[in-house]
Amino acid sequence: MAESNTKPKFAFYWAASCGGCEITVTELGMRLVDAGDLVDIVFWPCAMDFKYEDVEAMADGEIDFCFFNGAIRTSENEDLAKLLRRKSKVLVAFGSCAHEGCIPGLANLYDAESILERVYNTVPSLDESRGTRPVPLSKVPEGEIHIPSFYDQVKTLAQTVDVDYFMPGCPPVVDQVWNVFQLILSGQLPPKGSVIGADAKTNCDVCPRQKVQSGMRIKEFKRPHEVELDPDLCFLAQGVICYGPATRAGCGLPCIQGNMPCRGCYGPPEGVVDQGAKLLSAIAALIDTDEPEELQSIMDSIVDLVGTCYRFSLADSILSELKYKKR
Amino acid sequence: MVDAARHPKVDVRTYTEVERVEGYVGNFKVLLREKSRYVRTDRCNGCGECAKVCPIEVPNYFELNLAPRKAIDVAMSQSVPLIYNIDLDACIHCYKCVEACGKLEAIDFSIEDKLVWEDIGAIVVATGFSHFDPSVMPEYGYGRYPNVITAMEMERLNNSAGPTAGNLIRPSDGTNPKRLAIINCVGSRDKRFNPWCSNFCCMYAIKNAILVKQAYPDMDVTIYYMDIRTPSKGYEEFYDRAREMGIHFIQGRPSLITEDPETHNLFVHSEDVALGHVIEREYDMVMLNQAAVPQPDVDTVSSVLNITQSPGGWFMEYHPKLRPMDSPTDGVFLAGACQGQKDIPASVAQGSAAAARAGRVLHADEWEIEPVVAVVWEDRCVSAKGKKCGLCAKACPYNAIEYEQGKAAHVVTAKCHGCGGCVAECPHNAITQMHFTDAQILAQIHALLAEKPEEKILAFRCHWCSYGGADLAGVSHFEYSSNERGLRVMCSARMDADFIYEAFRLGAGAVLYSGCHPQDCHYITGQRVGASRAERLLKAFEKMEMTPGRFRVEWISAAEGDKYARVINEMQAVLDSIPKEKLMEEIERLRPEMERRARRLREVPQVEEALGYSRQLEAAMVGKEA
Amino acid sequence: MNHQPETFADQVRAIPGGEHLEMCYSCGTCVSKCLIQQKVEPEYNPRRLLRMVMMDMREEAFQSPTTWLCSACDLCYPACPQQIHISGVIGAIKQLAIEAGYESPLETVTVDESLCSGCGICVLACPYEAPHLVEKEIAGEMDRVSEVDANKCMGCGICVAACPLGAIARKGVSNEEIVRQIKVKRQKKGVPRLVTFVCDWCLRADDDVSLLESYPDNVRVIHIPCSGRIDPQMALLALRSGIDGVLVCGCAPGECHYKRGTYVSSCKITLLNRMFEQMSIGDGRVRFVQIGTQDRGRIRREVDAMLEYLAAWKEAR
Amino acid sequence: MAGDNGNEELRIGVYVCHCGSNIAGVIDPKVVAEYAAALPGVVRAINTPYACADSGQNLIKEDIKEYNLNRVVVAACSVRMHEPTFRAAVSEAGLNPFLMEMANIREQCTWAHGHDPEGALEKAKDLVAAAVAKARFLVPLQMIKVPVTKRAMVIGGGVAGISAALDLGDQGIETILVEKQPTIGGTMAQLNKTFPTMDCSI
Repeated sequence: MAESNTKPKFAFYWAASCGGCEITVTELGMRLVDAGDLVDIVFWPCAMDFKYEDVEAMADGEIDFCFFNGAIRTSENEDLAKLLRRKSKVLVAFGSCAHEGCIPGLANLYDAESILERVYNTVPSLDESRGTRPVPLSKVPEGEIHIPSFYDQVKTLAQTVDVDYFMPGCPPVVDQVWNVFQLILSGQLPPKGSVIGADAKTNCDVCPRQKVQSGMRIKEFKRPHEVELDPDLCFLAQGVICYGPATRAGCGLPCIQGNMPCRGCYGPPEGVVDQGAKLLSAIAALIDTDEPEELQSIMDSIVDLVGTCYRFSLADSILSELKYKKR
Repeated sequence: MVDAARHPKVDVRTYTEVERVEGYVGNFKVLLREKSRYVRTDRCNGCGECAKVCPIEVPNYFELNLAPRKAIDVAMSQSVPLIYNIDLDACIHCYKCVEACGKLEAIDFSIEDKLVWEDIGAIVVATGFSHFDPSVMPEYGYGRYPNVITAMEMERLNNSAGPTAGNLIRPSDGTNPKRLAIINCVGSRDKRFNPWCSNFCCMYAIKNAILVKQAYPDMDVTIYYMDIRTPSKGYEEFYDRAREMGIHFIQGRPSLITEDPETHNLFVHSEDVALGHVIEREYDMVMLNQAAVPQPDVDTVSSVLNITQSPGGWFMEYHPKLRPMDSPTDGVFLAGACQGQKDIPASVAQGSAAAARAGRVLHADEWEIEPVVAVVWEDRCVSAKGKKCGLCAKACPYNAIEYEQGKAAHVVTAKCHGCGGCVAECPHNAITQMHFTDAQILAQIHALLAEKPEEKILAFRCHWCSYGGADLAGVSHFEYSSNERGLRVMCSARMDADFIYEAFRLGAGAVLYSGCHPQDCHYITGQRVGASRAERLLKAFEKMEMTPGRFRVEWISAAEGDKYARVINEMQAVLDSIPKEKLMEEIERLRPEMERRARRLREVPQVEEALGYSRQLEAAMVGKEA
Repeated sequence: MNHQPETFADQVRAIPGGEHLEMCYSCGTCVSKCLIQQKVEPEYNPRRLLRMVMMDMREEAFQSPTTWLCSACDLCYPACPQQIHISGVIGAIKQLAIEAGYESPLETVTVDESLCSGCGICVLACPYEAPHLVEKEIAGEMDRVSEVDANKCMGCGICVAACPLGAIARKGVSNEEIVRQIKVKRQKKGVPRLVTFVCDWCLRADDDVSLLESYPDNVRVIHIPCSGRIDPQMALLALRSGIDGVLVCGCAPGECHYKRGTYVSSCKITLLNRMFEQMSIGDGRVRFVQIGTQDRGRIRREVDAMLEYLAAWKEAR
Repeated sequence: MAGDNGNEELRIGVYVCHCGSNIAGVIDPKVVAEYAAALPGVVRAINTPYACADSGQNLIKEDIKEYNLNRVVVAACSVRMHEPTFRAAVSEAGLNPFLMEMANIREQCTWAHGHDPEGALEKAKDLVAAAVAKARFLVPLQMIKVPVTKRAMVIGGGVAGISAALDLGDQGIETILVEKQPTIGGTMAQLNKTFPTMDCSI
């Protein structure tokens, strides 16, 4: 889409997420100033004072590129997603929450009622529960107050509206953000629906550590803090689950260089439908036993299975689909 | 069977066990425990009225638990003697049997077990064999699949006096099987269970097949075999007869039986070796031809009668070819399958043979036993001088030494079996053993270590076990180092610590201290006396930092020729591994200590003279060389 | 023992695992316990192969299918009355055959080097240590990829399931070919739709195998070389597509034809069910059963039980 | 015959057996005999093809008379094989049987060291020397005679036990047949028919 000579209009919106993706944009630092000359930011509520009415006032498709980060948790998120879809030519699922549901997506382990019960009644930090509960409409002398309603299921952006591009990462690394800006300005955008701001390879391809050899099967899975981690040896060889084999490269391996195993925030490589199931299949092949009882103890050594396999992709997984399709 | 009970000279004592045996050939004292039947043997005439009214049923060992017997009953209708007995654990004391017995009043619950000592000249052991329990072979499913039965169960099912009066039925539904499979070598010729061939089960399988074929001509009978063994007269013809009757024979040892859960029919998976194809055939019933194994209580009988076992648990004969009916213990003879798996003709023959061997002893007015007994030198015994000792009495397995402080110890010659334990235990060398005196053994040690002792392995072996083991090593041509020099004593208990010290004082390269395995000792506890002394020697040499392996303690039976050769070769390897000078330096270093420990040996009568003679002998031996 | 010229048997005995072959008294137990002759290759016969070694028939032994098809599952080893480690002897013969230049006739896996990221998971997954990592030049630049020793690979597919990228595959049982079969026609109300994965080796009796085909079209049977070949994603895809239940049948522990497939598969399905529990959608619709070589007729009980359970489950919803 | 060993002159005879090729095949018995001849107290040393055969025994018996031997050493097979034979031969020649000592140069020498003939020869010489040394200190002994109780016991009432008990009974010996179970008959009684003649088993 060749740009008219006027600067392309960018929009950023922050739905159900931690806001880290917004901060990554600010991390561009001085490059943000250069961007300022090339790009016209028309909507960025987190950074500058913009109101929803400003967006509604725009013509449909007026925004050239909308970077939408955050999952869809409440009715407000959904409304804004639909609104920005209408108002933007290109909608980018910016960051893991929009792309796969990320940490907020883990709420799909529970349902709305048990979450509210926990937060408003039984959480230890509460002195004594006042039995309050958020309701969408409450009448007060001054009039009616509307607050967004709390959905049962956390959805990804693509499960709510049609998404043009996906940019993984929790958060996406700042250099990749700059690469995407350059890509957009250069106009050579890849076909619709593809993943931008990441490589086709996996982290194992680029990871410098010494790989496993035969005979290194695992007798007991250990968590990172339970092992004196060797910085030069693959984590799997040390009995620690690393998501590297099933995760797209592009992040520059900040975790692995920090001597921590990869947790899979850059999403699955090409051709993988359910990232968690694939990792589970890989883990199961590493066990080292020919005794049924020992198999039991090896399996018990994996703590929080869903958290381990679907830390970032639960909302996008078939598990979520199976849970919510029924209702 | 019956004429055994009627024979005037044969006193049949059933429901009786041997508790203890003492004494020696010609003069055994046997303690018998006649278990109480709670029925008076003099009054019961075997009418069976009591069994009719008894309400309680218990499993019957005779019927292999396929059929019950009453709490008061006989094992089988043709029992000899036909006297009933009560299984008190099951009896509910309803006393209906007492009423049924009426005025005979043969039932008496107050009868106790009777303990009786019997004076006996010769003993024939004929305790027979037992059957391998195939339930430890999951692949054949015995115990899980109802229609898989053992050969003995087939015997009872086929037997007209058996639980089904001879009607062969499938346990699962009581119908007559149309297709029967017999599997040979179940538990036999199998390294996982019993490596031996059980001798008679090929013929046994063919017999059962013929019996079944005669009773049910249209039944399809198949025998799975590896090799059919028909060694004796008339056996191969019997095998031909089976083939003529249309019994199928498939060469191929089945690996597996699976069962159809609904019909309980069985599928036998085997290879037809003749064709090289895997075959799976359906049968209504499978008979497992189980192996012959020693009786489960063979260890108890072994220790009570003080007879040893060959590998596998069969009682060991004095010599497999020359004296198969004699046990190593004089006056105790072996007959039948307890000595090794054999069929009925061989068992009967060996029974008569054992009787003949026993007759040799019993018809002699008196019997000669070797005069290798112990003799006390009263003047040297400290107990005579009032000191407290009695070590010799403590060491004697047969308490043949009467000891009283203040009087010299006294050996009861008749009770002494000649193990020599007392001689070696006596710290004051106040006791000697005829034909194995200290002087004689010392002279032998000096002769054996006359030339280049540091290269020699002096091996002390006991006559009954390790000497036999050394013989077997030779018979089997197991090669071992020719630096070994053997010395024979009656028991490891006789191997005095002074001999070992003397050998090392002379500069022996290595010394082997070898005897029977604990349960095999010919002198009951002789081995234990030797073993504890060996333990003390090991610790002493360890403290002296002697190179480990130069003094070695090994228990080797007469059946372990390969072990004897291996031990000697290992000791030779130890010697080879020590550099010559280092060995000589160690010998010189330890010589004074050995001298000190063997000093009391000098005081033994004739030892001085023995050393004198030895010096002459060595001069002649070495002189001849130089 | 005087030293004769080195015979073929001596060479086999010299290789660790090859000892004791002369103890074999040709009873045939191993031949019938092993399933390969019955299910794959009529010429397969370990007893004959050992005989060939003892009779110095080198070439015949190297060309015999027994040398190449034995998957060292050791089903025969505990059954052998002479306690010969038969797969050890066959392994030694195979090693000599490879040294003599013979090759395995088996359908083995191949690696797509453009996809492979060199993570090494297939190296650990393989029971036969066929794949190993090598540094190679691919498309102009040095890369680390997995390379499979075709003589060691038995074609079980455990590595194919383990590879996160699907970079390793075997003709006939690739991921696409299996996923394509996961289809069950729509059924009348209340009739459960079931997919059953069955490994080639857990049903000894032929009539158990034919019985499986006799089920109506609401039961779809998918044959796989080893239960370790399926991966949890296939079960999820089945459930997502509206199929009510997935039953995976593998060998009993210690009887797996490819040594460890049944443990790997048991681990996958158990962990998958634990995840369903964690998501509180644990309703037992994915089940793994280990069928023993003596469990004749059990497959029928397992499938009927599963159909009954699924029917009740559908009823409840 | 030979007085106490204190003052009587030692006259030892050594006989080295060939045992066909069992011994002679590995070592030369003649060399061993010559070696033995030089040992103190040995007045007669000779090798013989088969010591246990009549020829061998007669040689020993004649030598005892001719050389007035008071000790005999037989270097041949195992004590467990032919000690009784040589003791009988020696006592027939009037010498106390316990003045005979054997050296085992077959099972425990030539048969076990066929691979090392020199070593076997050295060992055979040493074993003979040791036997001579022991013979030097042998004293005459008499077999101990014990009375024999004329009663037998058969333990086990199966077919073998019954046949033994019957035979002993027929020899007029009082026999006690002990059986653990309530009836005799053992395993055979449980059988239906018995091979090969198919007659009944009770």
